Amino acid sequence: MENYIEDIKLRFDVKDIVSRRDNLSFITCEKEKTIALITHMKNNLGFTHFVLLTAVDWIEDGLFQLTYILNNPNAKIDIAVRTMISRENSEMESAHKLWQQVATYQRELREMFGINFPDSPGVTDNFILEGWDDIPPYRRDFDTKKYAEETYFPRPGRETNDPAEYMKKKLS
Amino acid sequence: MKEQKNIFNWQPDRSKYPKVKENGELDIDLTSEKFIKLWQGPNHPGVTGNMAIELTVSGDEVVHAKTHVGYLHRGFEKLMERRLWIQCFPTCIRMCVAEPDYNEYLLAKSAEELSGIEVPEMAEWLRTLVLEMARLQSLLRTVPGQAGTLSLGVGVQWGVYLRDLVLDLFEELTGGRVYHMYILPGGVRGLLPDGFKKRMEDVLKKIEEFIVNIENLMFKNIVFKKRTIGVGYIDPAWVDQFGIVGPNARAAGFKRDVRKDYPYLKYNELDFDVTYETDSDIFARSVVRKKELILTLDLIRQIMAKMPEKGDFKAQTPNVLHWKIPAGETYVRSESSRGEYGFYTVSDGSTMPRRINLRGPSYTHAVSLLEKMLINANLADVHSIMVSLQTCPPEIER
Amino acid sequence: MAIRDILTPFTAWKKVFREPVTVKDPLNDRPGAERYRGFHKNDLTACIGCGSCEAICENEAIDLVPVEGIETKSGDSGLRPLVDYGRCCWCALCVDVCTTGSLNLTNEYTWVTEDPEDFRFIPGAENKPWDKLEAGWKKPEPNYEFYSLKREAMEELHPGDRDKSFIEIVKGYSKEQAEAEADRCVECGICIATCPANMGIPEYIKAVRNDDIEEGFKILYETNPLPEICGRICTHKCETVCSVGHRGEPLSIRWLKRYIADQVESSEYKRILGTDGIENNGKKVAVIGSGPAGLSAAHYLSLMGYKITIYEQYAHAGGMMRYGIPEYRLPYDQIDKDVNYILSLGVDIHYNTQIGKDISLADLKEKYDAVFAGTGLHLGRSTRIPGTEHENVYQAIDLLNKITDGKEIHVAEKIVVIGGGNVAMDITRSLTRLQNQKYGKVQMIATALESEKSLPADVEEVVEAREEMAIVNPGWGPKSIEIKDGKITGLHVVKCLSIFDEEGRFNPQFDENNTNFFEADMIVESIGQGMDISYISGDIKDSLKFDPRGRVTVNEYFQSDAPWLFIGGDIIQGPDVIHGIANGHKAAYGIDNFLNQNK
Amino acid sequence: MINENNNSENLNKFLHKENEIRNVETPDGSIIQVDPLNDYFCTDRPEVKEPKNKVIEKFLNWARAESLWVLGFGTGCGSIEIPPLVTPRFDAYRFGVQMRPTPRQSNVFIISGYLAVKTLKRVIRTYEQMQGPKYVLALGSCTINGGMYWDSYNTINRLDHYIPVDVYVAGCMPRPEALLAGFNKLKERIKDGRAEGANEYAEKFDWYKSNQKKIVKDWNMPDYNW
Repeated sequence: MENYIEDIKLRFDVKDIVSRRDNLSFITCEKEKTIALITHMKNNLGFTHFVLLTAVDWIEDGLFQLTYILNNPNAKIDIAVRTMISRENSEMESAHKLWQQVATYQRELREMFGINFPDSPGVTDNFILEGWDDIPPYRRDFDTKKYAEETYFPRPGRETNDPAEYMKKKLS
Repeated sequence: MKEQKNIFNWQPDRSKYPKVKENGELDIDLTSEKFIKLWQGPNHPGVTGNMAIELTVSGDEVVHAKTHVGYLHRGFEKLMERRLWIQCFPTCIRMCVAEPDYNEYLLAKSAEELSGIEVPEMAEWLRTLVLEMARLQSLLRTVPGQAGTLSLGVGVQWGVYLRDLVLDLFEELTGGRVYHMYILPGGVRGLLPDGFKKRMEDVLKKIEEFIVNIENLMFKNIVFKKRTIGVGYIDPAWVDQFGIVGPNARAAGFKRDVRKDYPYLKYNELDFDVTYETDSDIFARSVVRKKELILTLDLIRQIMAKMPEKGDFKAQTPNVLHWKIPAGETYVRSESSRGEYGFYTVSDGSTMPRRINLRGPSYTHAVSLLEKMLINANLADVHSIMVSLQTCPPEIER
Repeated sequence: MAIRDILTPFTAWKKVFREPVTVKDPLNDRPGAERYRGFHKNDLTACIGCGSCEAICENEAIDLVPVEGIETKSGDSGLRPLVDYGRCCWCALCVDVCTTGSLNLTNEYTWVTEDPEDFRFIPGAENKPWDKLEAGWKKPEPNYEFYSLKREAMEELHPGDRDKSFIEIVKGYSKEQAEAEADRCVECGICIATCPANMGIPEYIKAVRNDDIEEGFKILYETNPLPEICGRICTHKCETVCSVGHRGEPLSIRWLKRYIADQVESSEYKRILGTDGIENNGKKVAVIGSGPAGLSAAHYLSLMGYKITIYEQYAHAGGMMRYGIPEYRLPYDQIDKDVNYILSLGVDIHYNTQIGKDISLADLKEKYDAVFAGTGLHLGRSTRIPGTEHENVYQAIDLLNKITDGKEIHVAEKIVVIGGGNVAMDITRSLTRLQNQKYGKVQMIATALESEKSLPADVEEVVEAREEMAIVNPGWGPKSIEIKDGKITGLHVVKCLSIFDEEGRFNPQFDENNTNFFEADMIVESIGQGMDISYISGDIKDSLKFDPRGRVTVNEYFQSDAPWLFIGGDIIQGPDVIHGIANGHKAAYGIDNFLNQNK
Repeated sequence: MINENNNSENLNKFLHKENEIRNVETPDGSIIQVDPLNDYFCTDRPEVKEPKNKVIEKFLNWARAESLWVLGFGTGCGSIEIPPLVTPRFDAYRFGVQMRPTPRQSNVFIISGYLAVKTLKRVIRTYEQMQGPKYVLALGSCTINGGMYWDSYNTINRLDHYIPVDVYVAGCMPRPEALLAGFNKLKERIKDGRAEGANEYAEKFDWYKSNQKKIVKDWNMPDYNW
């Protein structure tokens, strides 16, 4: 594990290296260098198995975190590459040329987070949602409960009591 | 396409058609009346679950395919962001109906790893047992299911009956038939009931008998062989390119198995070899699954023999009503019957998870890989190819 | 291709002759398994309506609703869970979290109807066919809990180290211990109604859990201006109804309160509570007695802007908290910490000033806009058995008073204490310490009318007294003190069978044949205290009403029939600290209302 | 056409290419305009069909109750319990229940749990294509009041707002045995002549449509198709 991290450190400016387990480390790389980094990892370091690509919404900081988890099937280790991109006009370079399946992940991210991946094949097609006209649902500022209550006719006539409040009312 | 392998391979080489334009796109002109657009699903008996494939066919040949998912989208990843960690458990298991236990285990494992909780030995064994039972009941559906796609329904009838017997065992152990809610952070929710081992052994014997029958019915069946050998070929080069895992990768000669490569729970105390085949067609994948079924029977017997009789089955966790898991992120994986099944979990140190992302094997198998494999396939084979990948739509769209 | 491949599949035909596997009558032949998670049932009498099931339900399938025939009372909210089967997912988390174990699932699983509104019911209240079923999901055993049932052990001085000195025994929680203890809370809020001061217990426990001491401290002062004191010696009624206590040990609510107060330095008080620069509204209120009731009233009134003057008969503030409770339970510096903060709000105090002697109540009426009296119970009661007039028969309260003042008291070699309350334990344990200092050994018997199980003293008090080598031998009624040659030789007692008669009146029954004799050269009586309200005299007394037990009748704001006079504390309710605090708080509102009315 | 209340702008936004109004050259060379949604589909409203003869209707209801043909459309989790139901262990065939692959052959629609909006659209179409009299069996909490997904942005809460429901079965998910009990109840209902879902749908058609359209925002299909 250390060898790989050392190798990456020599070539790329990575920070926040967190070792979660013997076989799993997280590293953070700047946005512009990320695709170059994972290309290097795939071609030269044996990280040929692409595990997943997903985003985390850090709305407090105005950032999306993209996480690419790569796996080296021979050394049996995983390195997760994190990169922070701005929430405003979020856009990221596509990685579909490295692994074909990445196009699917990027399609999903565009739909659910609103992160654009120009040049990714079929990225603008509907993937999961159909006729969605609200803000992308996986963003933290989308309130799913409120949306559901306004849209889907929740059953009326429900009321509950907080024991402490109720006792205060009854016993005072 | 693969070399002509044996006499069963009668599929013609269709790879030259349709023509490819200079920019790499397929030259399909729908108005030329040479092509028909055909939807397979969502309401179609020939799809695995509630999903759809939009096929463009020319004659009986598929020239273009596009997978449509989202019919089962419930937004789990969003819902879990507004649930307490403990409340995520009933929620997350519903991400895959066929094998819910892997979800339970992975979420529990993520929570334990992030908060540093040690799980008692007994619970580890019970978890291993439940995960293997989940694999068993899933394989009992999918092994004969492959023959079912070719209208050989009798195997399915046997398989579903036996699966029901396994579900009965689940019901005894966990209190639930399909959604077990058995693995919680810190351990499990109960010990084996009295006499469970014996009843388990009875069911395993019936399944052994079933394997002999299914061997005769499917794998020594000329129709099955003709329809599957050489069909649905996965080039080993695609394995990394498309992120193929599990039995589909193992049928292509890759000895990749999370249980062996990244041993979790008690798998490093169990004695087993990774099953694999090299032909990489539907038949090979069926054979891998059948071998997997035999392996699972063996593993369950080993677990039953090695498991202690009694012991603590749950570690004391902080009060689950306001359990804050320390900030951090992790990725944990396990081997489901379809392949690598993993959870990427991010905690921001609050009582609710920041983000939980499921990496399901079907995500790559059913979308990019299936779309690639269906090109030039015979329309009649679409169903078998799809089933041979063992796709499960709810884990794609979650 | 082999001919075998054509023929082998036909072997499946042999299955034709096998017994079919079909379930004959699937609706009746297959009950759910022993652990099956089917429909809910609830034991309504065991349920306390704590709402933990509602809190853990991820689907908001459970509502808490009032049920006919179930009263709201201390320790029972009177609410019961209503389950919506349009939401439930039968995960049984509600069963596993249930604090009383009343909620269970049965193994019934069939419920079919044409009307979706049917799927809402209160388990246990509506007769459902599965209410009688035994099988079904129950909380797994053993060692399977969603929150710890065990208290964080409180570190205490070892009996050998403490039985000679008056150093505080209980050391208090460390941060880790406090957070672990606070983590056990299920935030039901049942305790709030039981606390006389209605403290926001779940909120301040939450503050401890979140390590937000300042927030917790503010919550404490909302209802209780004496947290250091209460955190040590409160009778913690709240812990008796704690829902976690139904299956395990209740939360150490008192120790958590003390933990918060201990973390805050005196110098920080005003900053955290934001009580700098309160504007004076020009009205004056006198408070008689600096016990919990008086201090509480003084605190809340000064926050409202009143100018407060306290009159205290002794040399130090604190009343019974200082003069009745030994230092090993409540160190004097902790009393000073709370009292000094209240005094720092601009409260004047006159020590060594007794109302009725040094200044009359009528004078106070003239000088102040309103008067609050919380003078407490300072008169010891006697058993009046033969021999009590002997000089070596003492009142516990007098002895405790002298110990506080550091005065020399008579300590004999063999002592018997009569009484089973906390004061009896206090004097027992104080005297064991003094015996230890003086003689190096303990010969101390504490006896009481009540049996072991119904002793009014806190259990830990009794346990600790025994750890300190005192003999606690309850269940005996004192009969006479034997005096030989002018010296006490012991106490004759008879077995007590019952204390109260069927109507609940005090009417002890004794077994005259079963007697005992406790050797002693000194007897201490501690069977309760009486009040001295002789300072209320003349016209003022005539204008008041009294109840049969001699207490002044007051309204809900502790206002007597003389509208300017408010009375609270032990002489009205209790006796304990927390009632005093609650009375003082309530009276403060009463006084505020009264004075603003006059405007 | 009955979709006046439909937002035409919305319609155009989501309309599939093959459903757009376009000019087509006829074999004789003239150009005509084609509006597929109006020209290719029947646009009539569904009609209430009252039974004509009570005695015959009674016999028919008995016949209908004893041959429940279920559409094999697994809309949610609950469909995992359908294979055990129709295989030898529980053998629903003996009760007259069998699975059919297409809506045209079926008269029972099992909504097996939650409905995502995308599926709801297909369910509406499928339901309308089924032959009357048709019956709906709703499984699990999700169809009653949202169940597990009560706060999800993509699943409906109460099925009876979108299509008429005959029988509800409690459970998450209901076991095959409970499903059989559901079928028994449905039979009872049909024999009593109370299972008039298709007529109810026709009567309250506008209400159902407005509910459906509130959710299916990309309504790019004919309002009713059968």
